[in-house]
Order: sequence, then structure tokens, then C-alpha cells
Amino acid sequence: MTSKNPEYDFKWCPGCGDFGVRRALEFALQDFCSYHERPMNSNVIVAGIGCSGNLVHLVEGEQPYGFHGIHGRTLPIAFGAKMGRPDLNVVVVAGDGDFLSIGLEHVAPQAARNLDVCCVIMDNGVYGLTKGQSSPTTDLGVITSSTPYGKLESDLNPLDYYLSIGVSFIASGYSSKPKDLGKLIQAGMEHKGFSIVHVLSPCTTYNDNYEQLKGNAKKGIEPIIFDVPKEHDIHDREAAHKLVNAAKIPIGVIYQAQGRPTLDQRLEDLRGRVKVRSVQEQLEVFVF
Amino acid sequence: MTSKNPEYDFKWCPGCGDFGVRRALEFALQDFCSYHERPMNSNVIVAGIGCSGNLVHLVEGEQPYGFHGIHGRTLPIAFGAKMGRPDLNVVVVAGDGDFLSIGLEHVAPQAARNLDVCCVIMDNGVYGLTKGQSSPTTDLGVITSSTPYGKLESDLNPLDYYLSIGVSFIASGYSSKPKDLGKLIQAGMEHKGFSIVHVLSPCTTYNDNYEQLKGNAKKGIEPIIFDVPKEHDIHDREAAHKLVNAAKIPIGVIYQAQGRPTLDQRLEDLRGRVKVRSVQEQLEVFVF
Amino acid sequence: MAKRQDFVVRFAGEGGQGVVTASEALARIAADVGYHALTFSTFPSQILGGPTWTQARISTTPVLSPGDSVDVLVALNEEAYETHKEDLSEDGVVIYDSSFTPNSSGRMFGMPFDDLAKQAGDIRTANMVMMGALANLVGMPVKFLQDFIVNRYLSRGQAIVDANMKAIAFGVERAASTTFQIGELEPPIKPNYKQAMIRGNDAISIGALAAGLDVYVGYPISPATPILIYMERNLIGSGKFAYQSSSEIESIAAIVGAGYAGKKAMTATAGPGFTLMGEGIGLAWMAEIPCVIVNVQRGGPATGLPTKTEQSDLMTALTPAHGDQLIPIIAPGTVEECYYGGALAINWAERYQGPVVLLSEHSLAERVQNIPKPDLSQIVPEVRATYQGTNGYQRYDGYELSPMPVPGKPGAYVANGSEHDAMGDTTHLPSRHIQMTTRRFSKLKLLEENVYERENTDAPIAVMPWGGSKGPAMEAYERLKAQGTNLAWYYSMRINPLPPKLLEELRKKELVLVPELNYLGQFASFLRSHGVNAQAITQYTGLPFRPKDLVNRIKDAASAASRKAVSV
Amino acid sequence: MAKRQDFVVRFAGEGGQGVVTASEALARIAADVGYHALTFSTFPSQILGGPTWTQARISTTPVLSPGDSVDVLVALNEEAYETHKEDLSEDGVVIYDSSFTPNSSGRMFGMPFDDLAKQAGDIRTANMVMMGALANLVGMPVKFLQDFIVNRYLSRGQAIVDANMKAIAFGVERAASTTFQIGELEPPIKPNYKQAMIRGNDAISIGALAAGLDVYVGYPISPATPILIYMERNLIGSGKFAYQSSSEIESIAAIVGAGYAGKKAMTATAGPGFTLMGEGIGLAWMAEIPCVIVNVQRGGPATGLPTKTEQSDLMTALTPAHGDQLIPIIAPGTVEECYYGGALAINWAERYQGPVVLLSEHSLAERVQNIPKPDLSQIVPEVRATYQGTNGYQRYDGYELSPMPVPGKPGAYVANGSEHDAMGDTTHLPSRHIQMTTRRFSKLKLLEENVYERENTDAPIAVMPWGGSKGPAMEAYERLKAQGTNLAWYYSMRINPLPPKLLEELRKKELVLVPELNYLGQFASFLRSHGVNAQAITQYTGLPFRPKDLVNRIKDAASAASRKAVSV
Ligand SMILES: Cc1ncc(C[n+]2csc(CCOP(=O)(O)OP(=O)(O)O)c2C)c(N)n1
Ligand SMILES: Cc1ncc(C[n+]2csc(CCOP(=O)(O)OP(=O)(O)O)c2C)c(N)n1
Ligand code: SF4
Ligand code: SF4
Ligand SMILES: [Mg+2]
Ligand SMILES: [Mg+2]
Repeated sequence: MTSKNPEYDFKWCPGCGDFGVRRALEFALQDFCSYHERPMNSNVIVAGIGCSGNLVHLVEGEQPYGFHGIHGRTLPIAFGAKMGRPDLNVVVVAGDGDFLSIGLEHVAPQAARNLDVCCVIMDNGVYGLTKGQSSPTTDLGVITSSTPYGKLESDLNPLDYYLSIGVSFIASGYSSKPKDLGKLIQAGMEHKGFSIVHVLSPCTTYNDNYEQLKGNAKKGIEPIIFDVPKEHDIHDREAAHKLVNAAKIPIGVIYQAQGRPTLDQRLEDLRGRVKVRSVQEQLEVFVF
Repeated sequence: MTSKNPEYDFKWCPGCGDFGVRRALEFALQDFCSYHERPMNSNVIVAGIGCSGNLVHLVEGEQPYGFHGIHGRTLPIAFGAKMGRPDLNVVVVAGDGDFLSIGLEHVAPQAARNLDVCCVIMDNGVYGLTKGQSSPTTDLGVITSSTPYGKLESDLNPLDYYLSIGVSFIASGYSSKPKDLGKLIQAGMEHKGFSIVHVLSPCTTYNDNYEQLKGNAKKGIEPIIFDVPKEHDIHDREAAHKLVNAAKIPIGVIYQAQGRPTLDQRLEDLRGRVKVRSVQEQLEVFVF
Repeated sequence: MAKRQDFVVRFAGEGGQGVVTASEALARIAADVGYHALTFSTFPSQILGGPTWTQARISTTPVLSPGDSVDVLVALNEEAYETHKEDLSEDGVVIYDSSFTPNSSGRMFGMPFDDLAKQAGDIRTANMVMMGALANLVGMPVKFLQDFIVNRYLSRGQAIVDANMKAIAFGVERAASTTFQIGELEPPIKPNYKQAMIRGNDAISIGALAAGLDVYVGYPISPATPILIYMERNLIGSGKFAYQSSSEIESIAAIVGAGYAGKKAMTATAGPGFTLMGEGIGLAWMAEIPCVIVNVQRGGPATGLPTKTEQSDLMTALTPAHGDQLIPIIAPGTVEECYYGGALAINWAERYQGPVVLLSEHSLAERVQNIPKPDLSQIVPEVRATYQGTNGYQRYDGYELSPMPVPGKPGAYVANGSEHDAMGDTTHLPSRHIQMTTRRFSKLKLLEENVYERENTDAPIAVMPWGGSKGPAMEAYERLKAQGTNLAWYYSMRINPLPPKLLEELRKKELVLVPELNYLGQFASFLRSHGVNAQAITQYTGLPFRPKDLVNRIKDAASAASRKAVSV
Repeated sequence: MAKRQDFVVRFAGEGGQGVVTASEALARIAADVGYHALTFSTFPSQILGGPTWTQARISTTPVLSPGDSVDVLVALNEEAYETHKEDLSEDGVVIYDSSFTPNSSGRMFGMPFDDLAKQAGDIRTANMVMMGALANLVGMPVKFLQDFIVNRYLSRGQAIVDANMKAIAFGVERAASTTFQIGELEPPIKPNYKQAMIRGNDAISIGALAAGLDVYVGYPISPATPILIYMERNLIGSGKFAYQSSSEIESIAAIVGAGYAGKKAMTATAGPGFTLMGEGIGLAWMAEIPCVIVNVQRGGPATGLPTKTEQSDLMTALTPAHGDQLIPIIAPGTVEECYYGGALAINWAERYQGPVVLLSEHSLAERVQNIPKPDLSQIVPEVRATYQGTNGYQRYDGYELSPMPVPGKPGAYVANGSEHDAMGDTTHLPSRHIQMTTRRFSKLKLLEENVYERENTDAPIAVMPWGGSKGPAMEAYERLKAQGTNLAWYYSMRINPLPPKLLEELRKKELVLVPELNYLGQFASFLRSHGVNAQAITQYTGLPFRPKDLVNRIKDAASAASRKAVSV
């Protein structure tokens, strides 16, 4: 949990998008803590396995808690931590491979539960840590180390996916603007419910697409990202559906559901309705 | 693979929707085989674990091959069987728990690959075989053995889900009309690509919703299913999106993508492009 | 003739005919009047109907096994009669439903259960017709039955009580009209302590709750589902959480997350789910997170035999994941031990800060038994050592257990499934891997407790069952002892780490015979790897041992060993 | 002074400085001229940069271990120098990059590699500057280097060749100006057979392909990813299929599906993925489906040490899932055995109709070594016994292996992961569970092959390593032999089932010492459970054994055992 630890033996490549995401997360955590007057150690970062997950070791300044577990299981770990301790602010950080390939099964259930956790997904369209294989967001036909003759399957549209399974807050971000991204992440943390901030975070080593993202006027390359239009109503699910199915990738808040209780709120409500029996009382049921 | 086997020790409860699904599948297999003049043993049924999966043991008449494996893994087994042997007609039969809870992770990848397999999902909104726990399609608030105070999470809309991940053929069926359902399943088998026939197949023991599905004019209960309107264009993805987000459940073909190659077609194409080296030739690369 | 000490009644029919209720009612009635009772059942895997049977063993002293044979078979249809008749004891009696006529004769008589119940005024009293007949056959005073009815049904109205009374009378009458008797049962010695009538799975649940369980996440699977259902219903207070997960992989990761966050967390599953949890259990071992995994074993491998009993998950439970690890295991052998084992598992997890496996099995899970009322005061919930300082703490420092920081308090670190340094950052330094590996294994020492059963320890050959085979093995042992066979007895529900003194004793034995329900002889193999000359007595039928089979097999194995010893 | 038989050169610097290429080039050059060469590397887990080192051992005879110490350390920066200097042999020499000045002196000299390369005309020739210096230090004729350059680069133009030649000359010159020498190397004895220079992972891939592999499905994970990449590139012919899956759970189920459909199917993974595959492997065992799982072991548990070597997955590989099973395991100990083991695994799977695990490990996977050109004609691809009749066949009939029906042909059945009857329908009959369990285990007999290494078999104490520890153990054994220590040697890449005759021999030994890279002594424990008095010599650093350490530890263990034997 500091880049200065001499025993820690991982570094991002120069230019890696994850640097910007880390910075953004630091902004978001700091602002979140000072706004709510809560200590940094009341935050828990649950990290996936990948270059991206190493973020948990690299946060500068005051330290949040962290959990760097096994590949693909950020959400269930976060689920247990959050439902055990609803007072904690639980944040997931993971890559496109970790979250959308091996970990895909865990996303829809949390959306259905509206678990109050914020996920920051670093999408570089590739498996970085294992050195450049294709990921679910790699485009059809792309050549990677594991698709030497071109990828044979279509890419998943993550934003559309999140929307269809009912994620209650969806934002799309870009790693090169840490301040803006920090705001999106903070909004995700503030949102009561399951939030995903899906970040385009290029991998300079295996999939350097900065130019496609930002565009290059000189070379006549149009950017493939655009800002969510001001007039977009983030509470309008159908408008969001259109936005995420546009030809280019929107950056900004895509959708926010209103009035959906979180799982911990529903549980709290249940506690009000149901009589709790002590272990002693439970045991008496069996006594004769 | 015959209901008369005295050693086989499972039976569906009287009235279980799965009887109708089995009948429909028998129709579909027979028609498919006679139309294409292929033997019944060129069909493979890969079954999930649940009451539904027992279908594989209960097919009457000439016998297809079957695989009754482990909970939630029908699709990857079907994937291996189909890609190893594209000449086989591979059909998945599974329940809502098997396919959409523990097996959920496997659906999107096959959609992305457009694997040429047909899935027949028996949705009874409950875990039947384990005696009545809630499933991903159980409605919010419903009381089941595992949700004694009401289910705390929303239900998944399976049809919307399939659409958003790019399943290339989607149909919605009802178990009580085996002839109609048989046609839908046959259409799914005929479709070149990944097809899902999602069947409402009530569980008379733990979730008897026949009345809600069909309606009951006397009691003033409106049916919650309706036939897909004739004018619906099955190739129109946006129209399909509207249909599956309607207040009631459409029955019929919802969507069919056009012109999407299957994974085996893409592989065949790749073989045409790439020079295949014999093992001998591969070895020579290392010889010095 | 001496009076009987016990008898076994088996009810066999179709699922849905009240077979399960019948044996549980019989057990309950018997226990109410002071007998010891224990049920045993196997279900078909289908939901409604299907050949089902269950039995109750009633005894004047506590017994722990379903017994050898059947004294009274209540056969509700012909198939049931045909399937079970060979399990009848020599003087056993069959009561069959008059809807069919057995194709042989002997000690048997028919009764129209449903008709008599209808005559009694309520078709649901068919049970009590059987009960009346039974009471007569075994010489159990009818008064006990009548008291039971009054207690149970009076609140529902006199009509129901009357119908049941009549039903009992019909049963008694019909049985009395036969000349059969299976030998009068000794009168009960009513225990002078409070009792509970409880199923193994419920006992585990209450034990865990007594030790302070906070969080339960589980996915349905036979035969562990009742624990999920118990928790969903009862673990609901403030700070508590019980939930059905979307898969076992989610279950294990969720309880690891909860354990990390400072909670006492548990899941329960059976073999297929347990295997899926392997990676998560390895993570808990590596990152040092307390949590409990209950594996209610069923027949394996793969989907296996979901409704049968087996003890074949031991090897997998010891090393459920890749890499060096040896997971602590507690295997209860009785319904009572399910309670204490459930509590101990929670305590162990907190004490050594890692995953603990509780290995139960189908036959215990479904067994209803009267046991001394579990003593809540005997359970001292252990409180995990947590970091109380103000900062700069290194969570993974040193070669031994250290206090665990709790999120929300000072001591922020990274719980890490990769090899790590003292603050939890990933590192590949050889010295760290040595330190952390030593540290993880050293903590097992904290669980070494010299608590175990021993008897006749001078004998060179010992019998040492584990888990649910304790009951039949104990019964076999007692009979062999009565026959004068010189055998030692050892038993421990602590499987890993084994009580060190027990291991010492076992190593000195010429031979340790291990009755266990699997093919490989898994526990015997584990003991051999510890330098004990252990030999398994195996069975893999999906059913528990019968004491009489064990008597023979233990005798044979012991005498083969002695012969060998002599001939050397 | 006698000439040297071998030397070790280590290149240490930052990732991206060509360190890996340097040692592989050295190995290749040495092999080209007739030496035996073997590389060893560990990588940081970061992608670019980070402290990286790799080494090459060059020898006049075949060697199988990275050796004890470093004869020449090429240090590209100060950190590298500080980290590795203690591994230097007594007369070892350091060549450091002049960009820094070591804070001690001794047998070392600096060179500005990059500057000299630039002077030579191409910055990319920095490698060859080193190579020239090395050749001089170890007395390797420069001509070999020059020939290598011509062969490799002539097609790219004379300019490149010239630059490289110059670079070599600069290196030679600088080294010659020092007085250091590490002892002249014996001239090579060029093997009279064809050779291949190959990495362990590639050898496994080619072995499997030689045995007729049809389908490969895998998910990326270090250190198994190269097998996926090899297959994606090469397994593309008609009827063949290689694919990156979405998870290891998908991988295993997919190859089970392919195996069921009549294909030879394989996956490769490392510990975390292997654990996730447990349930699928159990399914293959239960439903009797041929398939091969390669587990390229890395440090564990959990995410563990992805770029380090370890042999700690054995216990999990034997019983990766719940229920009774004992999965066949082949553990290659050399790069050559990776090839033959890969082929054998495919053959075993087809022969006994079930899952086979090939246990490799990081140090073999990444090792580049010259071996006799693998003999394709030695591999006889086994063809599974398939049902050829026309109908009414019962796939799971009897207590032994039976022909397997292939979908599309007569013989339709249900491959079933639940316990089943002869046609594959689910059943819970005890008699069926007995039959099927016996059947599944009886098939292991088909894999019992008495192929193993043995030497000096009369000695009471034996050394028996497994897997990748074979090399260092063999070297230690040879040295001990030379010292006159009386030890037997046994080795088998067949781990389960063990060759029956080998087991017989081992059981007669007073003591069997098992060097293995894990904490628990997993193979020794497995041998003890088989009645062998085995004792592990363990190491858990993430690195392979050093022969000299093993020499001491074997000697100590052997003499402790002899003392004990005497004092008894
Ligand atoms: C169970 C398991 N399978 C595979 C791996 C190997 N692995 C580590 S990271 C990774 C993929 C990382 O991709 P992504 O999540 O996109 O992260 P990135 O490195 O691109 O940030 C894989 C496959 C593992 N550690 N565990
Ligand atoms: C790994 C694993 N987990 C759990 C189970 C137990 N199990 C068997 S069927 C089933 C759910 C079945 O529900 P569904 O798929 O909806 O089928 P249905 O019975 O309703 O047709 C479960 C949880 C299992 N066999 N394996
Ligand atoms: S490989 Fe890609 S994702 Fe990983 S650190 Fe380097 S640039 Fe970043
Ligand atoms: S429990 Fe429900 S799904 Fe299962 S067989 Fe009975 S009716 Fe059908
Ligand atoms: Mg990525
Ligand atoms: Mg269902």
C-alpha cells in the first residue's frame, strides 16, 4: 500500500492507463472521506488479479484497507464484507478480464440485490498481466497472443450489459482525465446501491489505443469517445439504452435508478418486521 | 433414457411442466431428424442438474445421446462437444437455477462466439430438485423455503438478458402447448448459431403458477403471457427490446440475427487462410 | 425370557405416504416417555413419491447406530415389502397395508390403514393406526401414546384428539388379534436431565450460533440445504446476515469477505459445492481469514449419490486447493457432536485465523435423535485477537499468529492471496515465502487439543472410527468386548490436527482398524502418512455400517493381524 | 589443473535489458558447438522492467539442474550486482556495466556494454559484447561465436554481421585485458544424434500433438500460458480445435465435452486454475471420459507466487474433487520427459478412459535445453476402444473397462456424473455404487507400467526425487556416489499409479529420501500412505534445489537414519 515498499515487486508500465485511475480513486476517496468526515480506514478496496488489481498496493497517502484475493472474485468478497459491515465503504477495482470473463457470473446477482458497492473497472481490452491475450472487450478479428489469426468472437458491450441486468448506477470514464474520473467514482460511491464506473484505461504495452480514444486530428483519426450530452436524462432507462448502443463510446454518467432500496436497506426493513429469537429461545424449540 | 428403466429412480411430480417440454423436444428431434435425414444418435442432449435435467433420461422412442453432468455446466460441455464434432446436433436442457444462477457465466461467452447449439431452458421460477428455494427468476418479495421473509432481490428478465448479450436466436415458450413449443425448439435447432428457447414450465409442487400464466376468466385473472404479435419483425433488435420489456411475457420467436457466422464457420474460414503444419514440421523449428 | 433392550421399526412406502412423519412421531413418543430414539432415512431423489423408507430405533439406553435389522416392518405397498423383507430380524414381524397380499406368509398381518383412519374420523390418523399396532407388538404402554396425542393436538380441538384415540385403539385391537410379539421392551429409564429432540443439521446450526456466528452465505444442495434454511429463518438480528448465494464460489468468497471484515462467518454445502469452494478456502488459508465451511458429505464423486451417506471427502477437505496447506477438520460422529462440533469449528477459525472444515454426512444430517439438551454455557465463544494499536502495524509480521486488524479501525493492510510481506504487499522473496509458510503452519499448533475417547488402551490392536461411523463402530466394539475380544478404542472428532497424545498412542499400536464409508480408506491412509499402522475397513454402498457386519470384519482383520504377528 | 566440465553464467538487470535473450543466445551458441546447455530464469511479476535475471549453464555432458553457484555474473546495474554477488562461486568473476561502480573490489571488471555496441555500429549488439567477454573468460573459441552470427544474421545483411563481429571483438579484448580466468572449459563432445533446443512447455505441447491431440481449451495463467499460445497457433487443422476459454471451469467442462464426443482433448493451467477444475475432473472420473489436464505448478497456495517454482500441488492433483478417486498423474522431471510425458498423458487418458494429470512446474516450463531430437516414431498414439456394434449396448456394464460409444454412431447412452446403471441412467442402488466404484478403480490397473530408473538397488537407503527435482537430486546423487556414499537411486515420472515393482522395491528400503519443493513433503507422505518408509527433504523458497545443498541434506538424513538403526 505504498509505491515505496522495497519488497513489493510490481510496477505498471510507463504510460499505463491505470496510473490515472489510481489518481482518480485517490481523489474520490479523499473527497468522500472529508465530505462525510469518516476515516480513510473505513474504506475497503477489493482488488482483482491483473495489472489493474495492483492498484490496491499503490494508493498513496493515508491508507484504506485492501483485499487482493483471487482472480475473478472481487464481487463476492465485497458482498461478504459489505453485508457483514454495512458501515464500510467498499470499492471494487478490477480489469476487464477479471470482472467480465472469469468473474462475469457475479455481476448480475449484485445488480439484482442492489448491493451498495462501487466498482471501478479498468478496461484495456486485453489481459495485461498474463501478457496480452484477448479479453471479452477485445474486438472481433483482433490479433493478440492468444488469437494469432484474429479473435473469433464478438466483443461484449459492457455498458449495455450493466443496463440490461439492472445495475442502478452506471458511468463510463476515461483514465486520462483523473479529475473528471475522480468525480464519476465519487458519484458512484455516493450512490446508494450497486454502481459501476467502467473506465477506458489503455494498456500501452499490449493494446495502446490512446490515439483511437482521443483521436488525432493530424492523422485524420476521429476520437471514438464522446461526452454524454448535457441534455441526457440519467434517470431515463430507454435514453440510456440508446446512448450505450450508439456508434461511439459515451463518457459520463449513463444511468441512475431512483428509489431502489439497497440490499442492506431491505434487510434492515426485514429486521423491523420479524421477531428475532435468541439462541436460547431457538434451542427451546427442540427441547421436550 | 427410457421411463421404463426400473433402476432409474426419478419421476416428475404429476402436472410438472417438464412433461410438456419433453414431449415438445421429442417432436422437435423427430422432425429435425426426418427433415435432414439424420439418425437420432447424431443428437446430443446435454442436461443440467435439476428436475429439468432429468429430461435426458426420459426421452421416449429412438434414443439420442445424452450427457448429465454437474450443476451449471451444460454450456461448456456442449461447447466442447460441438466444437470437437460440428457434425452433431447439440441441445442443452436446463433449469432456471442451473442456467441463470450457477451457470450464468457461461451464457454470454457462447453468445459472443455464436456457438451453434440450441438451449431449451425450463423456467419454473424456483429450485425444484432441492425443494423450493428461490431462483434468479423468482420475483422480489416471494416467500420460498430459502426466503422465509420474502425474496430480497429483483428477478432477472431472461429474455432481455439474452438480447443484450447478443444471443442470435431467442424464443419464448410455454410448456402446456407441446406442439407449438416443439416448433420453436425445432426453429432453434435449425438456426445456425446460438439459440435459446426459454420455456415457462411450471413447478406444480413449489411454484404452481399455471393460473397466472394462462389466466382464469372466472376468477378475473388476466393471463400474463401473450402471443408475439404477427407483425413483429424478428430481425429487428429494437422491436425485440421493446417486446421483452413489455409488462407481460411474449410467447413466440422474439429475435433472430441475420448473417452472423457461427464459431465453427469462422474456424473453417480460418483454416482456409492459415497454413497447417504437421507435428513433424513443428518439431523441426526446434531442431538445430 | 429377558426383556428386549431395543427394537427397530421401519416404515416403507411411497414418498408422500407419511412414512417420514411416522418414524419421527414414533421416535418422539418413545423419547417423551423416556426411551432413547434415533431415526434413519433415505430418500429417493425425486420430489414427490418414489420408494421411500425411514426407520426408528427405540432403546432403553443411548444408541448411535440404526442397528442391524428390522424388528417390525410396516410395508405400505408390495414393492416396499419385497425390497425390505430381507432386512427383517429372525423374529421380525411385518404389518402390511391390506391393499396388497404378500406372496409369502409367516410372521405378518395386514391392516387397511386408510380405511381404519377414515373409520376413526380422520384420514390423517393412519399414522396412529400403525402406532397402536406397534405399541401392542412391542409391549409399549398405550397410555404413552394417548398422552402424546393430548399434548400435541388438544389445542386443535377435541375432535382431532378423539379421532387419534380411536385410530390407536383400532391399531392395538388388530395387532392384539394376532399371536405375534417381538418380545416385551424393558421399561424406559427416564433421563434425569433435560433433553432435546433434534436433527444433525439443526444441531450444527445451533452450535455455530451459540459460538457467535454473524454471517451465513450458502447455496442449496442436499443434504446441506436445511442449514441454509435454518439460517435464513433465524440469523436475522442486528449485525447478522444470512443469504442464499448464486453459487458455491460466491458463498465461499462472501464468507471470506465477511471474515476479513471482522465477522464470524460460515457456509454449508455438500461435495460438489465443496470442491468448487477449493480456491476460496485456499485463499482464506493464505490470507489468514477465519471462516467455517460445513461439508455435509453425500455419495461421490461428481453429482454422485445426493441422498446417500458416505465419508469420501476427507482427502479433498485436507487439501482442497493447490499449494501447501492442511486445513483443520472437525468430524462430528453423533448428533450431539454436531452441536459441539459446530461451535468448536467457529472457535477454531477465530483462534487460528483461518478456514475450518466441519465434515458431517448425510446420515447424521437427517438423523433425529434425543440428546441431552445442548448446554449453551459450555460454549465459550472465542473472540479473535484483533489489533488494538493506533498505527504502523504489520499484520503478517513474524512466524506466528498475530492480532488481526479490523476494517474501520487503525491497522490498514492488504489481505493478500499472493505471497506477501508483513504489510500484505505482494512479494516473491524466498525469505518471505519461508516465513509466511512457516507462519501459516505454526498456527495449527493452536488447535492441538488432547481431547479424545480411549478405552482398554493396553490392547495391541485398536478400533478407531471417524465421523458418522462412530455409532456402528462403538456398538460393534461393545459387542466384541462382551465376547471377550481384547481391543482398544479410540475416537476423536478432531481430525486435523489430531490430538498429539492420541497420535502418540496410535503410533505404538500394532494395528489400528478404521471403519469408514469410502473405497480408498481415506482416514486410514491419512493415519499411515502420520506413521500409524492403520488399516481401513471400508464400505461404499451409500448406507451406514451395520454393527453386526463390523463385528465380523473387525474380528477377521484383528485375527489376520495376530496370525501374521505370530507367523513372523 | 584439470579443465572445467561446466560453468554457469548469470545475467542480471532490469526487465527489457535483453537479459533473457542473452542467456538463451549463450545456450544456443553453446549447444550449436556441441556443449549441453540449460537455462534458468525467474521473472518479476511486472510486465516491463523490474529486477530480472536468467542464467545459462554450459556443460560438456548433459546436466539437469541450474547448478550450485554462478561462475560469471553479468550485472547490468548495481541492484543486480548486490542481489546476486553472494551466489558467486569462489573463483567467480563479475562483469558489470560501467554505468555504476561496485562498492567492493575483487574478481570483477566493468564494461560500457551499450557504448561498445554503439561503437560496433548497432546498439542491439550489446549482447555480443557480453558474449565476447564471456568466451574469453571461459576459454571458449571465438570462432564458434562468429559462426553463430553468420548463420543467424547473414540473411539480414552484411552490416549486421559486421557490427556483431565487432561487438564480439570488443568484448574479447576487454576481458583479455584483465587477468581473470575461470578455468578453461573442456572442448565439447558434439553429440552424434540430432538435437532440439526447446522449452519445457513447448515440449509438452509437441508431445501431446504427437499422440494425436484434437482439442485444446485453456485460460491464460502463468506459467502455463505458452501452451495455450502454442496450441492457438498450431492446432488448427481439420477436425482440430484450440480455443481460449472464459475461465478454467469452462476449460475443463469443454474438454470433457470434447472427450465425450470422441476427441483427444487437453487443457493446461497452473494451481489456481487447477483447483477450479476439480469438479470437472471429478466428473470425467465419474462419467469415464478421457481428457488430460496439464498443471504447470507455481508457488502456492491461492494466487501464490506466479513466477516461482514449486511442487506443492501433488495432494490436490490426486484427489482434486470430493468422493473416492485417485487421478492418474505423470510428472516429467526433464525437458525431454515433458515431451514423452505429454504424449503418455494423452495415451493414458484414452487407454483407461478418464482424466489424467500432467504435473509440470515453472522451472521446467521456462527451461530451454538441448535434448536429443524427440523421436516421433517412439510415440504410438493409442486409440480408444470404441463401441462398434449396432445397438442395445450398455456402456457402463461390468467391473472393468468397456468400449466407449461415440455420438453419431449406435450405442446411445447417457454419460452421467450421478451414480448410474449400465446404460447411464441415474440410480442409487447400493449394488450399482459398488459395481461402478470397483469399475472406476479397476481401470487404473491398465496404467501400471514397470518403467522407472533404478541404480545401486542393494543399498538400504534410497534417494527418490520426483518431477523437476530430478535434475538437482541426480547431480547430488552422482556426487555422493563419487564420494563413496552407498545410496540407491529410484525415479519414475509415473506418480500414480506407481510402477508396482518400484513400489515393491521401495517398501523393502530402510528409508527412502524424497527431495521435493514443498513444505508438507507431499510425495513422501503419499509413499508413506503406501507403506514406504519415506522421508521428505523439503524446500519452499520458490527456487529449485541446489545440488550442493542436497548433497549435505541427503548425507545428514542418511547418517541420522543409520545412527538410529544402530542405536535401536
Ligand atoms: C484462477 C486464475 N486463472 C488465471 C489467472 C491468471 N491471470 C492473472 S491476471 C489475468 C487476466 C488479467 O486481465 P484483466 O483482468 O483484464 O487485468 P489487466 O491485467 O488487463 O489489468 C489472468 C488470466 C489467475 N491468477 N487465476
Ligand atoms: C455444485 C452444485 N451445487 C448445488 C447442487 C444442488 N442442486 C441440484 S439441482 C439444483 C437447483 C435446480 O434448480 P433448477 O436449475 O431451476 O432446476 P429445477 O429443479 O427447478 O428444474 C441445485 C442447487 C449441485 N448438484 N451441485
Ligand atoms: S501490461 Fe498494460 S495494463 Fe499491464 S501495466 Fe503494462 S501497460 Fe498497464
Ligand atoms: S418439484 Fe416441481 S419441477 Fe420438480 S418435478 Fe416436481 S413439479 Fe416438476
Ligand atoms: Mg485487462
Ligand atoms: Mg427451476
